[in-house]
Amino acid sequence: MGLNKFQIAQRISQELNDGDYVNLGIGIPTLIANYIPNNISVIMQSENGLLGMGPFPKREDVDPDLINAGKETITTLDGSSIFNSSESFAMIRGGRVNLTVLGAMEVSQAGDIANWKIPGKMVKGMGGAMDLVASAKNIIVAMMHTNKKGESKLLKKCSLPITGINCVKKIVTNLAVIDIENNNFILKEYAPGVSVEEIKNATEGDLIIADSISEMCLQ
Amino acid sequence: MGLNKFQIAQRISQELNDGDYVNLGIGIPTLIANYIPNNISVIMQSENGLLGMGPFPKREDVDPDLINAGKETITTLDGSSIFNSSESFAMIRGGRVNLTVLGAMEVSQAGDIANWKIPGKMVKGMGGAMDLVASAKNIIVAMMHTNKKGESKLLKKCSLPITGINCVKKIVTNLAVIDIENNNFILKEYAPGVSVEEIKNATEGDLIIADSISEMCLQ
Amino acid sequence: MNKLYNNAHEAIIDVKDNNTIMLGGFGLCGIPENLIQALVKKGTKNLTCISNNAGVDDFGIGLLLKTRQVKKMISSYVGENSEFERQLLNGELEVDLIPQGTLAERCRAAGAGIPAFYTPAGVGTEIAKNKEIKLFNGKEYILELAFQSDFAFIKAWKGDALGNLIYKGTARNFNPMMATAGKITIVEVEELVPIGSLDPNIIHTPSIYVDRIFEGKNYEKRIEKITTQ
Amino acid sequence: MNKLYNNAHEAIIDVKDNNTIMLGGFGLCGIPENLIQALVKKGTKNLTCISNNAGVDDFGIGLLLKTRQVKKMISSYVGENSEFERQLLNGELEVDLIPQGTLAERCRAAGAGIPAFYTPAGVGTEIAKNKEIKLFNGKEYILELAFQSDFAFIKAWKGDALGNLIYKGTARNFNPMMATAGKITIVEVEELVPIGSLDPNIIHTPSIYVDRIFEGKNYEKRIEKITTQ
Repeated sequence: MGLNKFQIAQRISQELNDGDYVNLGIGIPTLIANYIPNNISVIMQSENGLLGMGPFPKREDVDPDLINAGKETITTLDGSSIFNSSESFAMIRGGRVNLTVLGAMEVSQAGDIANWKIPGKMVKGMGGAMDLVASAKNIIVAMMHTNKKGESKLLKKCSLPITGINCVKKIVTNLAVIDIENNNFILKEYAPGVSVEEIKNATEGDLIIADSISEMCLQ
Repeated sequence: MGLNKFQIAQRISQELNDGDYVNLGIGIPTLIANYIPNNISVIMQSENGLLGMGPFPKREDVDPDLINAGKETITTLDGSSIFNSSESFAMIRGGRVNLTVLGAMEVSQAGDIANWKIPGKMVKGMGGAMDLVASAKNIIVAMMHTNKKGESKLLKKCSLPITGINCVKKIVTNLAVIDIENNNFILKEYAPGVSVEEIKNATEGDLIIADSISEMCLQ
Repeated sequence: MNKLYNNAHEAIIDVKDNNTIMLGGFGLCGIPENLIQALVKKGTKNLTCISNNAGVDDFGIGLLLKTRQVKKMISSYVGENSEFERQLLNGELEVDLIPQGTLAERCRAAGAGIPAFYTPAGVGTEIAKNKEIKLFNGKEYILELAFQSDFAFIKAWKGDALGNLIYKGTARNFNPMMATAGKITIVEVEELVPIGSLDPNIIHTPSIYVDRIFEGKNYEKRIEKITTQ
Repeated sequence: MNKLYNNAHEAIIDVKDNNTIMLGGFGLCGIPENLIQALVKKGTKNLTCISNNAGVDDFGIGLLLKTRQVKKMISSYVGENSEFERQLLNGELEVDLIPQGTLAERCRAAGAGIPAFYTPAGVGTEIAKNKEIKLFNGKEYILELAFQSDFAFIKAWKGDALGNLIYKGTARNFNPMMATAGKITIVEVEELVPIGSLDPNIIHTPSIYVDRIFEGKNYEKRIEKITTQ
């Protein structure tokens, strides 16, 4: 129902501004790079130590010494720079990254995010996520509205161990674009073919319908 | 009486070990570079951001972008490296500099050093001295035994604002080589032609004569 | 003073059981392949390893997990290793998971003589438990301590016999900070170059941090996720 | 987004009275000559300047002291400037003297989102007065805070229009840390080079830190102490 993951990425790409330095998490966020509007230029930061990340390489250009934070082979663009991990997180904590897009298992209406641990089940670690959410000026979450069991991922309070508090500003799901303000989810846009009622039913947290609500535009 | 400043530098050069990374302060310490024994190799650190400092340049090689911490033009040797001020003091605080030689206005028998300020008179600042004395494993002070008024600079307690506490391990003056141990000055060597009595008279702090006392050897 | 060693085996001769070792690398990129293999061969036990990741089942730090040489891992992300996950869920392995930026900064602090620093990463999460919290400009920060380690195992691209190093691409990652942080820092390089052949202006790791260096052999440089257009 | 400016005057258009400005350089080496001269011409007053030194009487920050534009200097060593010493002893100038490594680290912390850190420099001295002291492994350390500044004035050797920078020789000094630390970072370069002409592996300051950049003119590069063999 609603958008597929490519369309979620496409919708989020509209939030990019010319000149933005952007960190895209693993999963749906990575796909955003494919939808950057032609009239703007953004610079991708990869927290393993690269600014100015380019597209995936051609087969003959694969370099084991050039990967992204998802451990995938990548390329560099003109004007890129490489640095160590301490410098990479210095620029993240220092607030120089304008926009961070992450996946999440849960988001609360206070803007808390949980995406690193399922007690007793999954022990992969937080990677750079805790530093990113504690520091970024603007954090957008890209995720499906509900989990595989059909349960809402937009909650009054997170049930899983959280990654960061009061940090998520906007959520783009397969169903909706939702802002977080004053401890409420604010429904701003619905996906084509999705009703407000359906979004309400899929949202466990308090949902306020914005006056300016509209259908998502995907060009 | 006793050694001149070149001879003080010459005596201190005997304290260098092969492979040492050494930071030499302004004044007499700088002269030590001229007396490094031929059979060892030491690497000079300049806290403005250079490891592997070479001799002063020939006139035609002067480069305004290459100075030492005393603001003098210098050269680099093969195997040198240049870095920023934060990295420079990282290696200093991190204890990687094996030996620091500094000038001083006063040294106490506890190993306290005063060399940065005369209240109401001199306001030049501490530069890197406070970081150096707080961090270096081995600190040698190079100075004249008495000040211009003939007063001892080796004191029970420093009268001037101190630069660091319990840090000086050895003092080489125009009169003597003195170690600091257990809150005492230990007289280890006397300059040629200088009597123990003369050194006692020029030392305000508690002076113990080492069993192994000998005349300084300047080759 | 000679820092030059013939190979990894000679360079790690004094690594002992129960030592703490930092290992550079991000995923399998920029890991000290020769040193890890030598450590497997040496069989040193009960090691604490500080490394951003734990390798994969049959490469990188994964090799040390397989042989049960690791008592504790200190990492930020360990998702690519099923043997790791098995040992952890069975309680056979201690694990300390740390935010990646905090991991990097605790290495940097160790090398820089900074015993502790404040960071916003992890405020309000279980990471903050039992740690000192302090307000600066109205925002909460966590006090984090510098690491202590007996050895740092570093992989660089080029290096000279004095220990000056440069890294290539994103194989740099944790290597430069860890190189500053080991009580003894051991470096393997792909290419040992003559002293004086590296431009002083582009050295990534100054020689002062390096205690031992050797030219590594047979680099596999395995890629975790070959992704192409 | 365009970061490229025509000259220093345009680049500092919004610098205001009472602002705090970081200025790169060690002595007169690596100082932002064009930006200082533009600031003298602009006449902005009551400035707080964070810089390792205060220039000499007729060059560098000395020019701003002469015109009485500086309210306060935050430095580690100010011994080469007699006008400075006169203003200070007469109580016309506030001065905060800080250990050089602490000065560097407070700049680095500001850029790195680290609000505070512990350092051994100054323990037991008047520098430690009214500061928090804490024991780590039985040794005392002082808590020092990150700087806050409105602008950073940076001098680099080469830079591109995105703001990637490399420095030359010891003219690097405080410039890289200060470049990370300004709310607005303004850079003058000796040579503006095309985007893509700098090797990503040897960039000293990544573009993300730079807000404005221009090619400087007429560098004097005065030497304080020409010393030859």
